[in-house]
Amino acid sequence: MAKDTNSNHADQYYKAKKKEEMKHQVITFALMIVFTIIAFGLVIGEFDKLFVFPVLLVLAAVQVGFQFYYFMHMSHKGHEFPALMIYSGIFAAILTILALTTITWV
Amino acid sequence: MSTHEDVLSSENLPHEPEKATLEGKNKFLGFWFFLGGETVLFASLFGTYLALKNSFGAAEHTTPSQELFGLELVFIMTMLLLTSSLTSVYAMYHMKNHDFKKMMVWLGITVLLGAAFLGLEIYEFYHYVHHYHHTFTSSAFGSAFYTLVGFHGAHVAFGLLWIITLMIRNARRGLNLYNAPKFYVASLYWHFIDVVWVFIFTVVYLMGKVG
Amino acid sequence: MSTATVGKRSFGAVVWDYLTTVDHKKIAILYLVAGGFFFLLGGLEAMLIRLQLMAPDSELIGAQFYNELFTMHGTTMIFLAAMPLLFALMNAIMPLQIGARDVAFPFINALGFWLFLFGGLLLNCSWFLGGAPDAGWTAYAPLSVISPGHGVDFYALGLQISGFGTLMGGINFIVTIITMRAPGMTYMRMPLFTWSTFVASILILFAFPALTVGLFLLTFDRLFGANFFVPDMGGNEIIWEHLFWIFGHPEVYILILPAFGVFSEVFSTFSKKRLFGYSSMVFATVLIAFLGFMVWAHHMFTVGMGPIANSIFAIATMAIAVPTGIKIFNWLLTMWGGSIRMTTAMLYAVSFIPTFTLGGITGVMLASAAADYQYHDSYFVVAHFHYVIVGGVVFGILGGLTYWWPLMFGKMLNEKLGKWTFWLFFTGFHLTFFIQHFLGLMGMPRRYWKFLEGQGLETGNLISTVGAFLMAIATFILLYNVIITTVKGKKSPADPWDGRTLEWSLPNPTPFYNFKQLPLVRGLDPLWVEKTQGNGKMIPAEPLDDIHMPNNSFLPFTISLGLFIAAFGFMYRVDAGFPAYVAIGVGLAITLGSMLIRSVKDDLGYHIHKEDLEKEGAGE
Amino acid sequence: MKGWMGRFRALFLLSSLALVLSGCGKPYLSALQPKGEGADMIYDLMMLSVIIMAFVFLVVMIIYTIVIVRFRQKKGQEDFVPKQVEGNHLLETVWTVIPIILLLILAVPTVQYTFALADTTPETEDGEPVEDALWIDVTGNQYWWHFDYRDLEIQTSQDLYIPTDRRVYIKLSSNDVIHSFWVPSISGKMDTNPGKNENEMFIHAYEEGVFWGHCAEFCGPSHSLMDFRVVAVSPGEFDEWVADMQAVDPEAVPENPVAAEGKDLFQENSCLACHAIGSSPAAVGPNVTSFGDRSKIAGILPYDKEHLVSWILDPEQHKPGNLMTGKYPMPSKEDAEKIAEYLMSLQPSDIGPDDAEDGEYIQPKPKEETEAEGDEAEEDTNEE
Repeated sequence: MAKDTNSNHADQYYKAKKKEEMKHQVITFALMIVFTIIAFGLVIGEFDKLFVFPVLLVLAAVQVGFQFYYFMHMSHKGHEFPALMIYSGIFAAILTILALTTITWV
Repeated sequence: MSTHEDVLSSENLPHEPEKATLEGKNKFLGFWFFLGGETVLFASLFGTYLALKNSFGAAEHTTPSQELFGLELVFIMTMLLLTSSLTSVYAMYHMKNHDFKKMMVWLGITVLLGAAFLGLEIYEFYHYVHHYHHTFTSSAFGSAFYTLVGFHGAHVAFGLLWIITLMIRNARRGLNLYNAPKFYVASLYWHFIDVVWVFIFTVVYLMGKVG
Repeated sequence: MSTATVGKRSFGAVVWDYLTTVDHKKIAILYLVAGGFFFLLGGLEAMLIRLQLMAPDSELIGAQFYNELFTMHGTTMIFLAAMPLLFALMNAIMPLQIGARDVAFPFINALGFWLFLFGGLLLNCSWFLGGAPDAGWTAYAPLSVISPGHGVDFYALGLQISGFGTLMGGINFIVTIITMRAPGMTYMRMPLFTWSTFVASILILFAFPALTVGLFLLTFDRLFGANFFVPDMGGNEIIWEHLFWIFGHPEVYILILPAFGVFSEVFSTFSKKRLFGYSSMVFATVLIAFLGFMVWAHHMFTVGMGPIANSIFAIATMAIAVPTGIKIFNWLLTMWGGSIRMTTAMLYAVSFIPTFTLGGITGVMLASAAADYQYHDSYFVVAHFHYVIVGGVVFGILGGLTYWWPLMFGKMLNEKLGKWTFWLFFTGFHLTFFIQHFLGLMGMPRRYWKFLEGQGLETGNLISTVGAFLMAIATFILLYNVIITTVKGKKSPADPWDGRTLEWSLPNPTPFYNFKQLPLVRGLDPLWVEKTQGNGKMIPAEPLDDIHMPNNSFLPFTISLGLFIAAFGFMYRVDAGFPAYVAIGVGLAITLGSMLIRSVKDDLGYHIHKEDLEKEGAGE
Repeated sequence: MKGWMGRFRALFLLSSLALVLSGCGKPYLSALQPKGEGADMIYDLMMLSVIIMAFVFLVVMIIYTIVIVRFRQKKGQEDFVPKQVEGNHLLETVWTVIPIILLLILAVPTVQYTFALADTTPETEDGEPVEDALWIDVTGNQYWWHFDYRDLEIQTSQDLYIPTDRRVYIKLSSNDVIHSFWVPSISGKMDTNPGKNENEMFIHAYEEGVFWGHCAEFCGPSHSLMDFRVVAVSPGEFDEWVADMQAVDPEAVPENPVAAEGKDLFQENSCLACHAIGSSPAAVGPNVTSFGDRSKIAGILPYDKEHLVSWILDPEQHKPGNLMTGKYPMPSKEDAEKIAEYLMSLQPSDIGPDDAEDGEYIQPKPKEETEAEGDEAEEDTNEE
């Protein structure tokens, strides 16, 4: 399956790419920490519920996107099916949560 | 393809050792799909929790989530788990560079962070039970809370056992095509645990604190 | 750890072989035998139900036992008969249809089977240990929570264990289809049965976790004092209904889509035509699966979700009729202009069309939310879902088995007996269930232990019982057919039906490595392409080389056995005390220990050497 | 040829037989003989769907028959290879679009009726909310039904009296597990959920009569025996019944000496702990205020003394799993007979099931303007 590209040149290129990627991942991590602090800050700051809840959810969604795309490499080649299945899972998940929070008389 | 013992050799590894063999590729895909299913599993638990988070019925001890949750501990736990996600990224980075030793070191750090997280979670549960009489059986809220957070905790515990087993088993033989997919898949699992936690601290703790 | 074993082997060796096998063809046979056994058991339960309902105000069977019977009939037929029998076909056929030597995860495949079997056995142990589950196969809380004894515990834990198995099987099939297709077998060249296996497996992946959670919550409520479904403590029983149907509705499509796949193959083969509108068939399959996820609440129209939710789910449900209709017409047009051979398998397929159309029609009627206030939980619903599940799934399984029997066992089922089975089963089926539509409308709710005299329900119920007996006779003839074929049947030719798809290109018996050389697929219906454009044989896509094979393993059995033992411990924790904790400890130790062995012991498989393959080829 | 003909004949025979059967069912149980507003609406919807679906079935069966007759393999043509048709876009579009249209035809009234049946905010013709609409709180219990007439201080069990001139609004809940309230000939069903998940619906009988009700959600061993009756009487009779029920004196001693003795025994055997006589919020067991007018014993047994005594002595035999068994000191047979005598003497009202079936229509007494909410009262003046 894997193409043997053992030439030195390709190796160099590959290494550089991974370095680059690692840099992105560190930046991502920093952003996640910042987002988390913002999220906690919003709650500690006792802002209005109607403002806080959507922001919290957006922050969480972005963090999860970071995890999937940067930490778990979902943007890379060969991840078409994983992405499809994760999105299908998220679709089913949203339906489930919507149902349980709306039509169960909470 | 060459003979099967070759997968145990640590020499001449390709760039993506985790997906170089058909078995590795299968494992990689299968595990991703499993995570897709896990998404629904946790969604069902989240949905149940959201439906029951203010339900006490005729319970004796009813501490609403605003009073119950303390954010300091949760913040520390979040930082631990987020950091462990980064360390496992480092581990995979070194795996792709075929640097087995560094990979093991980073995995070791990941395990330590995860264990610290788990310890704090156990302490948190203990605290709730003894100071607030908020138990698994005290009310529907209690059942839903411990089930959701406990399922995540059990995932963390299982992940720790899994990574430790992998580390011990492969400590002496280095990286090869046979164990690379296993390490990779374990790291995927670890990231997914973090994904779930992001929602737990947001939906359960932060939103619970607000009300 | 050897190549093909030739000649007679001792009984013990055969048993050991099946206990440890990871070969998808043998696992298929295991699924078939176990699923067949549970099918007979579920059928027996059904017969007792019909006997009780033969006459009004009957005292033949007690109320409690009757409730256990119909609960177990539903549970057994859905989880332990229909799904495993479909898994048998999927395992036996799908890898051959895509030109694969094995499935993606042979070990997981075996594990899936053993988990299912031990889950099923656990469930049925309840009969001997104080009574079976008695809260209906839907186990609605709080009835299932307050149900005395351990019946519902067996239900929750048994289904949990077998559910894990199903989930694993599903993931295995998805990955197999993605990575193991032979060269040239593009997605749009995959036979419809493979496509439907693929889509059904995806449904399993996303539907079963909801059941897993639901069963966990039920277990926690019953065994550990949780309050999910206890209204007094703030619990909410509607959560169970949602979780159950979020799983339960896709489950219906998990069952019916593979049956659609079987029929697509059968229609095409016995009409000697390629499937009409292949791409729209694929599209319809995917669309049904997608819509199937958004309609679960149509099982809950009378729960009181309000008119808005009811209307949304009603319309979403009706929408499913469109892709289903597309399929029906495509099948009809496949036969149109063809050269139809009425073999037994084809009879099942042909009779499926009117039967399933009726089931679909009543489905749309049920989808009409306001009207469902009358149909819901009445015998109308019973009739509807039996039209869909028997008329679709069971016909599909029986047709599929008849069709692929030569491939699975190397012998042909007797056609004459097969036709007897078909006609009796078909007649009995319609006798039993057609009348039930009217019984329902006349005011007979489902799950009724007794119907009283003077309500006009006598004749209908009697007819229904007579029909059930015809189905029972048909089943016996089928059994006789299987036995007589196994004992006396002659070896069948390799391609007895003039097949079109890859699986018929294999020699009889199928070698345990399936394809000596992976075939090159040059179009839809690859064998047909070679028959019309080539020499009738598949062109190899690779030179003859060593074949990598997985090792057999006993661990799937022990992992499942451990869970089986631990389940007893959890159930009897309160009443038995210490011994129960021992059971939990031992059971989990066996399971986790086996998992540990699995992860520390390298399992690299073995190779069949090129030279051996060449020798075998010469011996043919 | 033989095959498909046989199949058709069987189908045809079956369906005609079934139609005959549906015609001779018990009149007041079948959803096919609607006697109330909800059942009527649903029946219309049912018929619409049957017509659409019959059309679809017909089309399928015509193509099917042609295919099976024309395209069978002929003798001597085993080698014939048909043209391998890939598909036909026009045809495929046609059988996608036509079903969509048919479904839309069904979907529109479905949504309309779903909303119409969920309308539990009573309004007068001018759109004003009706303040004094008749509301009844229905509670499902294992295995009996309790009816509490809100604001009227009347409770009954098993037999539900309603007037025929208006919608009666009911609120449904349960004391234990999920049940479902279903009176097929009057309206569709609605679940009774335990806890806070209460439901509302309306029932409206067009005709007088005793209508059969079932529990339609599986609720335990005696699920099939959880029957009840809706006694629909003319508005005048209903008013009389209400007045009689409100005037009940729970302490009244029956004139019949045996029954009087039975009354004492009823108290001594702690029957009263569960079974209220007169208006009482307690509803552990069925309210027996108007037991003498019940149409059945325990919802299922013929109404006579013999069965009542047998019930008192062994309820388990008649309703397995019921909650009465073992909850009271077992009376002797003689005592049970006396209690039965007493219970059967409890006839606070002259209005009973017979009045629903005698065809006599009594107009309501003239009331204040506000009471004129019976929006479809005109239709119901069908004196037979």
